Amino acid sequence: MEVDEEMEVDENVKKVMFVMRKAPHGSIYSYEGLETVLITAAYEQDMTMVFIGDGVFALVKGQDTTDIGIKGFIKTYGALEHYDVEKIYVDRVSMEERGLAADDFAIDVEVKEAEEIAAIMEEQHATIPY
Amino acid sequence: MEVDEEMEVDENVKKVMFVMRKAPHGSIYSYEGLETVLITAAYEQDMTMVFIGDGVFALVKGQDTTDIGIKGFIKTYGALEHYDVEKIYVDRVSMEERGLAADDFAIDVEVKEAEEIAAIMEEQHATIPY
Amino acid sequence: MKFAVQVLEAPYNNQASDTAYHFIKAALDKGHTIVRVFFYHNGVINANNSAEPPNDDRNIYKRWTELGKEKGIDIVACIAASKRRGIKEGQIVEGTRISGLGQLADMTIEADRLITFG
Amino acid sequence: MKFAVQVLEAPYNNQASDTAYHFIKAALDKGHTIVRVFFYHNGVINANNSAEPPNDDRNIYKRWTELGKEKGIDIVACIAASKRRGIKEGQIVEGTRISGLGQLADMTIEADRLITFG
Amino acid sequence: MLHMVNKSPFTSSAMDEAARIAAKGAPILLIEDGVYAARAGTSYEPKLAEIIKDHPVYALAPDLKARAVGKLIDGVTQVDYAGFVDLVEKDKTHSWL
Amino acid sequence: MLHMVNKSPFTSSAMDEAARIAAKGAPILLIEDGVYAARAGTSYEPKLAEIIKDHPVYALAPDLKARAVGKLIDGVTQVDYAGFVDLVEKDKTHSWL
Repeated sequence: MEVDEEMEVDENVKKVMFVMRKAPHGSIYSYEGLETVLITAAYEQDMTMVFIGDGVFALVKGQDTTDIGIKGFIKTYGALEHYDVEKIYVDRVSMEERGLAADDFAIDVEVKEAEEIAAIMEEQHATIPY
Repeated sequence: MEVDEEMEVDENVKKVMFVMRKAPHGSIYSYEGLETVLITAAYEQDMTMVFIGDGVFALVKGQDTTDIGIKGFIKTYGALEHYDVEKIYVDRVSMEERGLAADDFAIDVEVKEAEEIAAIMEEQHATIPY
Repeated sequence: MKFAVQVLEAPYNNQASDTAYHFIKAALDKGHTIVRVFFYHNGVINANNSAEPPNDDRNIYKRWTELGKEKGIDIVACIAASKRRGIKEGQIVEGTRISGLGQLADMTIEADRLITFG
Repeated sequence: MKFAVQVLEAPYNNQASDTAYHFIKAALDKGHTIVRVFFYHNGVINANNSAEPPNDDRNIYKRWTELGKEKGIDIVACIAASKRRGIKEGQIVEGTRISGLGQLADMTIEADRLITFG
Repeated sequence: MLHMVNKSPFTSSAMDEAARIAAKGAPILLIEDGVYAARAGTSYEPKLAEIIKDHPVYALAPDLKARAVGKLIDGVTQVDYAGFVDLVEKDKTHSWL
Repeated sequence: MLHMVNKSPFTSSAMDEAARIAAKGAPILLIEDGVYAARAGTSYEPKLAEIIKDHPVYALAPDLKARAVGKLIDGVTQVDYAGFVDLVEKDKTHSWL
């Protein structure tokens, strides 16, 4: 807790947000995007991931890519907490339009309203779109 | 006219349709697609081009790509008639949704209803999407 | 039946190369003929022999060698599209070749079916 | 001000490389600094030195050499993305280099602005 | 003619365009990210339910499984790669990319 | 934050998503195929007219000219590449690809 508070005021710690908007497997964006998140974690910045639009599909549990012969990566999301990536948000409207609920996801997420996401985006040092 | 009728019954002449659905410049699909049309013309098949969705934007007259530094190709459409590509159709709904009318285009086109396009597609030996 | 296959996207970046491969395998299993596979747009990247994809994932480039060399399927990358994207003779996947757009026109006419993956 | 630029699509196939170039030129004209240009996804194709684009069109690869060699901007293609798509040392555009994703994290932190073209 | 759609109906107009142009009765095959159109309980379900009145709709099973699409909209038929080949044998194809 | 959109609003959901998420008052910059959203007289005009009530909307002039977009929806401001740089200097950016 003390460490966290220290970090908040550490000028060298920047807020960086990864905005995930692509469905998995049809294109590599969500996978290569996740690789970026894991690498960036080593830099010990204040990281946030937000899933908007088709990006929410990347988190759906039970994905099995055996038959399409592509390496799946749904389990890699489970590693995020070990990398101290703890702020993982899902846009409520995107989720509901796609018939999903929070317990359809493979990891714990916080469901946010558009206004909340907008406010968090505005606080960032940088946002990276995938 | 006689030649045309002969061609209609020539079994070696196949109906090939090019379905253009991409806007110009943002991606190369409409330009590389047009290159394919010109090359295929040399094979003397029964060719049709149809513009659907954002594809209709490719035909808009007055495009000037000088400031984006990309080679424009709106003039190349004018060459189509010299290649005997004469069946050039535009989907009416796509055109109207985009606020366009037939006289906004750089070349003469025939505006078609979805049902007409569907019927023409069904007659083709092959359709090529760009 | 004679099938011709067009692939319009780069391997790994999009699923098109994967779906094309599985489709072709299933078609061959059913005794169909693949007249040609043609790479266009970013699809020409499929013919790049300099790639080193991760060991724990499928190797899309090797699949083309399997189909082109072992199964004898004609696999062609468009020369104009290749030049724009840096694919050239001497640096292409075994079992593929570079040629003109005429090869696309040609296979379209010859085949009973053209199937495009993009 | 310090800008970092990310390019996510292949040259010619998409306009991203063009817009990035015009943006960078305009930024330099106004006295801004370009911390780094990072190529990711199909954007790594921008670093391929084997391309021969048509003579009557712009040469996107030469633009990167102009920015990287003449203007001294650090231009990096992601190594993991490059390996998947066949971009490798010895075959890259003069004025560019291949390195890890850390270079993206690094420039994101260092720059005042990150601008992504895709 | 078999109309193939490989893009998500939530982010691309491809599915809507394919359905609008396709001749009545022509089959539609969902592949890759296109299979999300077959998912039950989404905001796209009413549209697909309309489409399926005029067109047989197929979805590629390996792509459904890869995306954990789960429950499908009534009337959607699953095919594997062999079934995909059979559909292509039966009809000419067009891809709405 | 400056929200950049480079996809056509007729074929991609990017513009709609950007506008839905962007904080009220945040500027939106249309570039590349995104500039078609600024065209007057289209089926998208009513949506952009709503968006422009909450967000200053800019469009990149070289992209408008390349596409012969012509008459713009009221309130859209044209910028050149230099103006683009100025917008980025003023605000952090996010690209809705």
